[in-house]
This record gives sequence, C-alpha cells and structure tokens, in this order.
Amino acid sequence: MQDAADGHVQNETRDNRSLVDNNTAQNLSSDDIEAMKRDGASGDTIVEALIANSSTFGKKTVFSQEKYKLKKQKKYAPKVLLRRPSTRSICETYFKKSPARIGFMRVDALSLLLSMANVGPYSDVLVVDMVGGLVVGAVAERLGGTGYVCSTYLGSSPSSIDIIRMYNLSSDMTSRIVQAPLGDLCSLQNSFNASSVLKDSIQAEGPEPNTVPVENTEPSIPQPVDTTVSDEKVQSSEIQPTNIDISEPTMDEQINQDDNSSLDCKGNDGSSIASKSLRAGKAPSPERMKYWNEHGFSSLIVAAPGHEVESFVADLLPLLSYSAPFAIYHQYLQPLAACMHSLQVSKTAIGLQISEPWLREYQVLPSRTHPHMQMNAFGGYILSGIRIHNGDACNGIQ
Amino acid sequence: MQDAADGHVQNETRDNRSLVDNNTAQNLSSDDIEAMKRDGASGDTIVEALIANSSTFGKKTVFSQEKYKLKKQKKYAPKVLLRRPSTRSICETYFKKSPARIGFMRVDALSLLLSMANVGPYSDVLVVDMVGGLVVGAVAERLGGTGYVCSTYLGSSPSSIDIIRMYNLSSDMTSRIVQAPLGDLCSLQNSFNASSVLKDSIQAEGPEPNTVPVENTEPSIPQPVDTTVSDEKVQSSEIQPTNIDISEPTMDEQINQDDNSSLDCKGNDGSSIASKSLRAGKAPSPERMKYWNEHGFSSLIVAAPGHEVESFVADLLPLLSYSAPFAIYHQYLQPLAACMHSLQVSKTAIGLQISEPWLREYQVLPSRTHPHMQMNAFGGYILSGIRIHNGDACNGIQ
Amino acid sequence: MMVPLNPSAKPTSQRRIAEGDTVVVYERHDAMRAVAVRAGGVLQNRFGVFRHDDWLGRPFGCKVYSTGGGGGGGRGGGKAGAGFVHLLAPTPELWTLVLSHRTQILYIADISLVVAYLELVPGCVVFESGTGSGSLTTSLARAVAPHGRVCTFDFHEQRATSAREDFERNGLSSLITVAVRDIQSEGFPEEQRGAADAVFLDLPQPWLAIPSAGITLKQDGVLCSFSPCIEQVQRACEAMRSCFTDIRTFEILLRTYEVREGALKGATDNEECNAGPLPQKRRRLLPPAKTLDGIQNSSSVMVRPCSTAKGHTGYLTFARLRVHGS
Amino acid sequence: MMVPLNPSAKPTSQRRIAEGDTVVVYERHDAMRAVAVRAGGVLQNRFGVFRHDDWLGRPFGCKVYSTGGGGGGGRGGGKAGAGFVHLLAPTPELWTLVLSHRTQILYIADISLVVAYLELVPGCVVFESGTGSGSLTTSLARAVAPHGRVCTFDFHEQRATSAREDFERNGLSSLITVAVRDIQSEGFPEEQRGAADAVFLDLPQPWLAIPSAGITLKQDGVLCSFSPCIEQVQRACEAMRSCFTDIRTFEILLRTYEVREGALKGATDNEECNAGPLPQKRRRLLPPAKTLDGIQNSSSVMVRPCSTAKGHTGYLTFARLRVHGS
Repeated sequence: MQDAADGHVQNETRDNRSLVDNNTAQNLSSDDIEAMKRDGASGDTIVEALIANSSTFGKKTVFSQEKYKLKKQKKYAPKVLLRRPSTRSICETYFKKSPARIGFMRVDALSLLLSMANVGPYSDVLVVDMVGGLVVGAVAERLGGTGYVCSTYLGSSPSSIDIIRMYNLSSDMTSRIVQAPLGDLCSLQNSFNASSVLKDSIQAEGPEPNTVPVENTEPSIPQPVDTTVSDEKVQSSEIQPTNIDISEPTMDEQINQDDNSSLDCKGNDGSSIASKSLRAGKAPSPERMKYWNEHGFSSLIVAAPGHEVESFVADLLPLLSYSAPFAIYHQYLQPLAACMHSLQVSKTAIGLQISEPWLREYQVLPSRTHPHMQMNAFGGYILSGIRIHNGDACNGIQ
Repeated sequence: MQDAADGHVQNETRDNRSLVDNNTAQNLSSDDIEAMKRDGASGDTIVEALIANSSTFGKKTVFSQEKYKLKKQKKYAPKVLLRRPSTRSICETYFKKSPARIGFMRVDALSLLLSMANVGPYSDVLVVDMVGGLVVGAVAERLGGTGYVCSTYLGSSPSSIDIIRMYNLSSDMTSRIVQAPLGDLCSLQNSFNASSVLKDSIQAEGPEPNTVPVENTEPSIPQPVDTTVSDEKVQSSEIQPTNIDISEPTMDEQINQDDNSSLDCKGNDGSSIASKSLRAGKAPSPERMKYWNEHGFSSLIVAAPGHEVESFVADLLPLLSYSAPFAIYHQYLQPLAACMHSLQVSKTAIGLQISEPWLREYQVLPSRTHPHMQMNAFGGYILSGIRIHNGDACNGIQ
Repeated sequence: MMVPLNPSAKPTSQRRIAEGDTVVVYERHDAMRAVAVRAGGVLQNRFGVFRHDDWLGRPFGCKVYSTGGGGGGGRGGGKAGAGFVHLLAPTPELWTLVLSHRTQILYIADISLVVAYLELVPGCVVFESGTGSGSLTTSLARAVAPHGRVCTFDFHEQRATSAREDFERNGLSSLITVAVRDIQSEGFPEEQRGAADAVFLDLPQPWLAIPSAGITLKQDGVLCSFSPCIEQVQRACEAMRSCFTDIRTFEILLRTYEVREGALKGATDNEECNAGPLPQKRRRLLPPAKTLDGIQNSSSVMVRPCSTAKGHTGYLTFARLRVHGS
Repeated sequence: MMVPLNPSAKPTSQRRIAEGDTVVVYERHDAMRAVAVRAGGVLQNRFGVFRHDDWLGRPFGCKVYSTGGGGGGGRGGGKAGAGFVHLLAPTPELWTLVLSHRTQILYIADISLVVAYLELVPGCVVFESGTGSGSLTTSLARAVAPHGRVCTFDFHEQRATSAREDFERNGLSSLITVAVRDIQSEGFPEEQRGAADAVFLDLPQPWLAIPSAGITLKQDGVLCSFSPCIEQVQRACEAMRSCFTDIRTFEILLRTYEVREGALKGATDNEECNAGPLPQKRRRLLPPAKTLDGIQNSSSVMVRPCSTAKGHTGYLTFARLRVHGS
C-alpha cells in the first residue's frame, strides 16, 4: 500500500458531484492498450497511460484515485510473491483455487484441528485424511521429525495424500508419515493375542499401499515443489467429497531459494537427512503397531467431509489412549451432530463441542478501515472431545 | 457514556504494573455497603464511596478507572429508560428476557421477515404466529390500519397472540387483526362452490376464538401497557417451541405520556378511533374470506419454530396470490432445508433462499472502539421465496 | 404500482398484467430485470425472444415462453425448444436486485434493520441523503405509506433525475420528493425544522450533516447514519453526542445457505474393512467407481453455508434526538 | 508434563497417574480445575470428597468416585450416592480453561490462528510480550518443542513469577524463559538482535514495541500484534509499514452449536385441521397437553447455534519483516 496516499477524507474538497456516468471518461481505447501490450509495454506503464488519459482522474477524490489505480494495477501489472511453503500458505492456496479438493477446509479450521488434537512433539496422531493429504502434511510439519502420523483409511484403497508433496518436509519428517488400513488397526485392537497382532501387521507392511514418492529428497537445498500432478494420480483420489472440478492449483508460493538462513533452524533439527529415496506413507512396522495397540494413539483427526462420520468414529475412538483428544472436521453440520449425540449416549467421550470458526479480514488504512467486502463465509465445522475410560472399574485398560 | 472520560490510551503514564492482586484494595466492606443502603444512600453515592475507599483506583489507568466506575454503577445505580413501545423495543425486550417464548427471533430476523414478505399498506398478510403474537403485532404496526393480518393456526385451538397487547396499536390497527383456523382457509380454497365457502366461514365466525381484549382502547391518550399476564394466559400458550421458563418479561419500555406530539402523526392516520370495546383476533367476515379465496393473500409469514414446516407450507402456499412473497422463520436449519427442497421439486416457488442474519453491535468510544465482547450469536434462520403459477397454461387461476 | 396506495392497486391472483405495468422478469435467482410492458414490445435474452403481447392479461407470477426464434438453451420447460421466464410483480426487495447501480446500494439486511430501528410506521415523515440509486428510498416509501412522506436529497443532479424517473415509473411519486441539494454543506432545508420523524444519512462525511439532522428531527426522533469505514462512524458518533442519546452502532450481514439432495458415504462394512489390501499397482489402474467398495450411501437433504458472501456493507449508527429536559 | 520432551513422557493408556502429576479434574464442560496429585491430598467439590491416593496408578481419562462423606447431588454414576469426576491429562487447550486469570487471556481460536500464521514449527525461537496468564505461551511452547524456545516478557513482576511457577509445574521450564521487562519502553534485549523466527505482541501500545520487534526478528520472520480496539490496530499497522510487508489484520470468532434429541411437531392431520373450533372458554381451561391434538411428533438429533458467544476478543495483525533488497 502507498504511504503517500494518506489523504484524509475529511479534508477533501473534491467529490464526485460533477462526474457524469457516460463511460467516455477514458480516452485510451482497448485497442490502444492491446497495441501497447504488443509493443512490450510494462504493466506499470499501461497503468500510468490509463491515468494520464482519464479525463476524470484529476476530479476524483484521493480515495477514488487510489482505488482506480489499484484496480488498474491489479489488471495490468499483477505482482508475484515468492515464499517458502507452509501449512498456512498451502491451505490458503488450495482453499482459494480448489476448495472442494480439501473439503472447504479453511486455514483457521485446519489450525483448530491441530490445536484441538494437541499435535506436538512425540505425538502419535491417528488421521483420516480425505482432503488430499492436507491434514497429514500439516501434522507432519508440527511433529518436526518426532512421533508419527498414521494415516488410516476405509476399505482396501488408501486415500490420496498427494498434497504432502507441497509441504517443505525434510526426509526426517516424511519418514514419520505412515499409512495403515483401518481394518488392520481395528483387528489389532480386538485381538488380545500378541502373535496375531504381529502377523496381521506384517501382512499389512508388504505392499506399501499408495506410497507417495517425495520429490524433495534433499531438504538442505530446498527445491521448488512440483506443481503438476499426473492424471493418474488425480484419478486415484477417488474419495473426493464432491464432484466439482479438482484440477490441481498452480502454487504461486515457492521455496525462496536464497533464504536458507531461516530454514536452517526449522523442521530438521540437525538429525539425519541423508536418505535419498525417501517415501512417505509406508506401512508402520510391527513394533510400532504393537506399541499403538498397547498405548493407544495420542490423538485423532478426522477429515472425511463427504462421509458419515458416526460409525467411523465408533471404530476409531477405541484406538486412542484414554484422555486423548480428538477433532472431527466436516463440511456439513448434521453428521457431526449425529456423531456428537451418539458419543454423548455411549459415554465414551467428554468435553464434546461442535464449533465453527468465523474468520474475517480487515482493510486497515487511514480513514478507510473496514472489514473486507468479500469474505469466505464458510470454513467448516469441527466436533472436538476427549476419549475417556467409560468403565467404572478403573484399574486397568479394557 | 461520560464525555469527560476521553483519556487517550496512548497518553497514559499510569499502568497496572504495581497493582498486586490480593483482593484487599477495597476498604469498604459489603457490610458497610449494606448499612449505607439501609440508610437510604443513593446508588450514585455508594459508587462514589467505593471509589473513595479504593486504595488502587488512583493508580489505575483512566480506562480501568472508567471500567471500574461503570461496573459499580451498573450494580448500585441502574438507570431506567422510559420509551414508547415499538416492534423494535418489544422484540428486543422479549429476546433478552424470554427468548424461548418468541422462538429466539431476534429483531433483525423479525425485520427481515417483514421486508421479505413485502408487508406494506393494504397488504393481506397470512401469518402463522407461534411466537406469542410478536409477528402479528409487528405486521399490524406496519399495516397502520389498512389491509389485514390473518393469523391462522393448526387444529382447533388458536395460538396465543398475547404479545400484541404490548404494541401501541390503535383500535383501527387492532381491527385489522383476524384469526381463522387453517382448515377453514383450506376448505374454502378447495371448494369451487361459493355457498359452501360462506357456510364454512360463517361457522368459523361464531365463537370468536381466543379473542384478546386490547387494553389500549383510547390511543389518543396512550396508556402504559399492561406488563403482567395472568397465569391462565401463560398456560394457554401451549405450543411453545421449547420447555424453558416462559415467564413474562417486565417491560421497561413504557409509553412516554408527555410525548404525544410525535405519536400524533403515526399509527392512526386520523381515522376513527372511537370504538371502546375493541377486540383483536375476530374471525374474518364471510366477504373477506371470499375475497381471499378469489384474490389470494398478498404474502405469508410463518413463525412456527417448534414445528416441521414442510407440510405446513404445502397447505399454506396455495392460499397466496401468484407472485406473492413468503418468509418462513425457524430456529433450526434442517426443517427449512427440507421445506426448500420440496418447494424446489414441486416447482411452486422461485427465488428460494435460506438466509441467516448476523447482527453485531459496536462500542464506539475514543481509542476504544471494538465490537461488543458479548453477543447474541444466533437470531434464527429464514427461508424466503415467491409463489408462482406452476401450470404451463397461464391464462387463468387453477 | 410497487406500493399500492389503495386496495385495488395491489397485484392479486385476479389482477392481470396490463400495458404500462412494470414486471420483474425472473430467469434465475441471480438473473432478473425490470421491464415496462408495452404493446408490441419485445424482450430478448439467452432463452429467446419474448413478446410483451403474450404477457398481457396473464396473472403476475406466471410462466411465459419465448417465441421460437433464437430460443435454444432453455431451462427445460414443456414446449419443444422454447425457453421460459417468470413474470413477477415488483416489490422493493426485487427492485433492489434489478435497479441500475448509480452508486453502491443498500441491500435487504441493512434496509430492513434501518426501517425497524428508525421505527417507521405508516404516516411517518422521513428524510434521506443521499438518494443514490434509490434502493433504500423505495423501502422507506413502503414503510410510511399510504399517508407518510419520504424527502430524499442528492447533490448529484443526474442521479436525482434518474431516481425521480424510477420512482415515477414505480408509482411512488406521491410518496417521495427528490431534491438536488448538498446536505453536507447546506444542511436540510431550514423550513423543514422539526418535520422529520426519522433521518437517514449515507454520506462520506456524515458528521457535517448531523447538526442539521438534529434540527430537522422531531423530539425523540431517530437518526441513522450508514458508513462503510469505522473512522466515519467514530466522527459521526462524536458529532452525535451533544444532541443525541441512545447512540448504538450495528453491523448486519446475511449468511446464505445452499441445499442439495445429499448422499454421504457410509462406513459400516466391517468385513471389507478387515481384508488385507490388494497390491497397490493394480488398484491404481482401476477406475474410481470400482474402488468404492465397502462404502454405503445414505441420502437426505443436506444444507451448508454458501462459500462466498458479502463480508461487509457498512456500519449503521442509530441515535435518538435528546428530548429537552431529559 | 504438558508438552512431552521425550516419547516416554506422554500420557498413554499405559502411563499411570503418579505423585507430582498435574491432572485436570473434569466435572463438566465448563467446570474443570488443575490439581497437583500428592499422597494424602484431598479434593473437595460439590460432588464430594476425593482422595488423591485413590487416583494413583490409574490411567489418565479414568472416572473416579468421591468417598462417601458429603457426596450428594452426584452426576448419577453407578455407586450409590457417590459423585464422580474424570481425571484428564493436561494439554495446552485444557490449561487455557483452568489457569488462573491474572489478565485477559487468549482462547483457542486466536491461539491456533496465531500459531499457524506465525508459521511456528519445531525448532523455532519465538518472543512474546506480555506473558499475561501464560495461556498463549503454553501453546507456543508446544509448537516449537522439543528444540525450540519461547522467550516471554512481562513488566509485572508478580505476574512473571506466577507464570514461571505455572510453566515449572507443567514441565515447560526448559522451553520457556520468563523475564521481567517493559517491552513498550525498553524494547526486546539488544543482544537478541535477529534471534527470533516470530514475535507476538499483546500490549496496550504495540506501536511502541514494533521497531524493536523488527530488530529482534530474523529476515522474513513474522510478527503478530493482538489488540482489542481498532485504534490500536490502526496505529500498529502504521508503525509496521516502514519495515514490514504483507500486513494483514484478522478477527476470529468461534461459534458453538448445541445438540439435542429433538421432536418437532408435525402438521399432517388434515381431518382435525378441518374441524370447527371448540368454544374458546373451554379450551383455555384444558391443560396444555390435551390441546395438542392434531399434532404429530417426529424425532431426530437437532442442532442449532448456542445463543451466547464471545462477540469479540481482539484483532490479530500479522506482518512479515521485509527482506533487505526486496
């Protein structure tokens, strides 16, 4: 924003009473502008020419003048920002470009999910991610190479988590992302026999379902993230919540290659980052599965915005530690209400709350401060709560 | 608000770094305050004494000082405002004091209903009012003694419309309020035989169901409205949407008896205001019923926040003129969604929209402007639309 | 006639469209326009060509078809190839959606709050500045009709003339007076002292007009000032404090919801859930539909907020003229 | 330990409550408190008397009963007359609900947006002023753990001391440094120049601290300022414009919904609907239940927004330190 354009409304003597709305104020025709473009004129040059050729610009108020200028600048001289990817920028970009792909999850809703599920170092976070990997990536970023994010899925086919490729994850962080079918986790939970547990989980480890190659294999020299996704992969994201066009957004955020200083301290706390052919989404090791069976996951995030979540959650909740928090995202309110009601009745969770974040951005400028005129009116609903031990006998698990 | 308390935050030198939180700052005990009250000290006197006896008041910032003062004033010296009743003040008061009684209908939602249903002079407004008469009264106020508001109801027992007694309605305005069971209106609509029409409506006119005596019989000398309602009447409001306490609010808005000047021009445009034993909620005359059958009502408002509205609206819509707008209020979203969907499928209405008003109040004070910290987060949902002629043959009615 | 001044002027199921009527041609929720019906008149839109003569004598709310030529792309409709529209009776709400925008306009949420908080009822006299596109003016007229009056002022000559024409066409001339006047610098006319039950200001510097508004209002009358920016509100509130009481500032937004026949996927098939995964390569090559095994559908009407909405229109500050001696 | 600094420190289903642990005693959604477990300790609340000794060795998330005496009014529960509570493992979110309010605190919506927009990840160094009640501080610590650091400053000595004690008790001391310092007048310590990935300000006059925040941040680091009043935001933004870019101001609110097993009344009984009304006097005397004829009930889970909510907490302004040469 221009600091020069400080003109206070109250000191204005110009107003628009003499402006006649006849569309003849601009003497530069669109042909003229096209010609300038062909001659290679810069956007800024075109904006200046437009101002110079406007018969009414001088009569406009300072406020209107600036509005005019900004409008023309936006059209003819758009600015491009380069910035390293982060949960914030990735979520904002997807929300803007292909919101259906991420189930209309706005960045404030995603942030709330991470808080409500207490995601922090050494967490073992169970995740159902049917929003393309947005949540899995955000959790991995917060784990910073500690703990695990276990992405689980229904049936036999894992959900796509392609979006994790947009994150600037080190190999260390990527190695903390595992995938396991819900059936395997449940059967483990239901069996008291440790050997059957191991058998099941070893079987699961074989094929490495839906392993996603991570382009970014050398995090110490960050690469621009790959912005295109092959058709095959788009097709594989079969459990999309809605049927609208889910073309991949063009990420305008890219890694700022000249700015390693601030990256150094983050994400890869000095540990090994050497492995070259790193893959995200391996099956967890049998030992890990056994550990989770005994200790439970530290928290749960569900983002399945096209699904009934009630029965889902009934299967997932027993996989958590007692006292573990959970957060369930949805684009519709009614499925969360049904889920909340059944959790209340079953007495398996407390602290239940459905909340909806409401985010508003403001224009703060001298004499013209107000909320943005256009807003995203909806960022999703969240059901949060804490798993409890619902038995009266309280001396052991189960 | 005190104009004197203009102290700008940025010029402060005092802050609260030296305040120790030990609850010993106030030297006046609650016994002292009680004693002052017994001695008949005014609220303002007590507030001054509290300030004088606060060891920390002088060290507080101007902002904190004022906050302290306002808090104490609210507790010990509440102010009472006298004002003539209007839709605005009646709705605000009920919403604050017994929101369940009016189905949580906030004043902005009520205002929207009136706009969306195009309530104006000479309107014939069909109303389902299960919010105690709030809507019927508001429509009557807008009609100003022209047109009609026809309050209809399910089954054999009319809903209570006691709240209309809170409105400052002239006899002229009150005479425009009629009540008729939905069955009578529907049977009229279904019969092509004018004589059966008349028979039915005459039958309905007999007992004058639930006629509400209007206290305010001489509008040229406005009286304070009656603020208490007998137990019997509270009991009769049987179709309340929820079970919470529905005790009558004490209206602190009253008619300002010394201010007839501004009332003179309003509400009773010079027409006859002589009839003494005026009653609201009579049955409509047979002629009126016949007129409505032929011409249709000009619009519809439904406020049945404890009911399924889908089948309701299916019965009501045929009673409207073609092109007549309607607005349906509800405290739950799902019933409106179901209703909207069935209207879409039946092609009986267009311009369908579910909207929810979102109202926010601001504190505007020098250096401390912000939205109110506490808000009413919910004022209800509204489904609006326009009845259309859904036949392809378009030359006659039906 | 948008606001009927006698009972026979309102559109009922028996009142037919006649020459000279203004109808609102409804294509879609967000595609409407006002049309003055005249013999021989023609409306052309993406659904084809519509002859006004076909509309005469039909009731408001009816559905009319295009006459062959250019039809194409219609909205389904019974007759082969012909598009259709609905003809609606104009209301202040529809007018707000079809009027020509000469300025930023107020929409239904702000308008209905203004009418309620100004406590307008039939018979009131209300002053407005500026007139702008006349969106609010029309609703003010309905609120004070049949015997009240709206006096509206705009400093922009062309705008005032256009508004006057609109009001004329909509049959509101007897309720609304439009004058060209710069209320910020000249104030409301002196001779109107104490004439107004309510005053509405939509001005860039409302504080300049507030003293004059105070003079023009009756005792206990209500003032409203609409401003998009908070700085305008701050200065307006400051200007109000000397003569006005009960100063309250609001903001109102309208959230809209979208409804669809929904089908959430279920997750109840536990046997499938327990089966081991098939080799990953093969799965990838299956078409999406085939991989949805183990998922049941449940169907119902689903509703959720629309994604985009007006995030801000402006702040509404209401204040009551202080009664002498109170 | 609220934020585990090694895998074994986290509360799992096999980790049992031990002496010295802090547990959150949950009575209701809006009634919780933090309790440090010690041998022989006793908790008394409206549900009765609870002996800490009964808690030792049980898993977090368990339900514990009061020991007879004073029980009464319990929440149902199996054992006759005994009340119960749940013992939860503390998290930053629960801590925000149980901490002692020494100042106005930030709640989960603002906190989670701050952490996301400051782009905090493990290893970051973040500066905060003032510490206040330590509500945000705890979440900042979780975000930068295990190897990052939170440096928090408050000019109020007693407050800093209390916060330090809280962090100590919650096992956060190795992540958080609390210092007594008036950041508005003194700025952040000179020797920390360029040390911070992010700076958070919650100060009455944030503009005074913004130049110092710029010096303390790394290039491209993110600043956030929280203020309840718009005037503070306006001055802060003005102060940011010289050294910061990408200045954006947000407000975040949380709307909560209530769920109940609902029963809307239907309106399908048309025969009843067509019957003439009974005499009105008699109807009035019938008890409410008897007059509900003609009305059917349909049952489902109903959900609607809660009536009251926080209407405003504050504005969050984020800005990025301009990189030299950009």
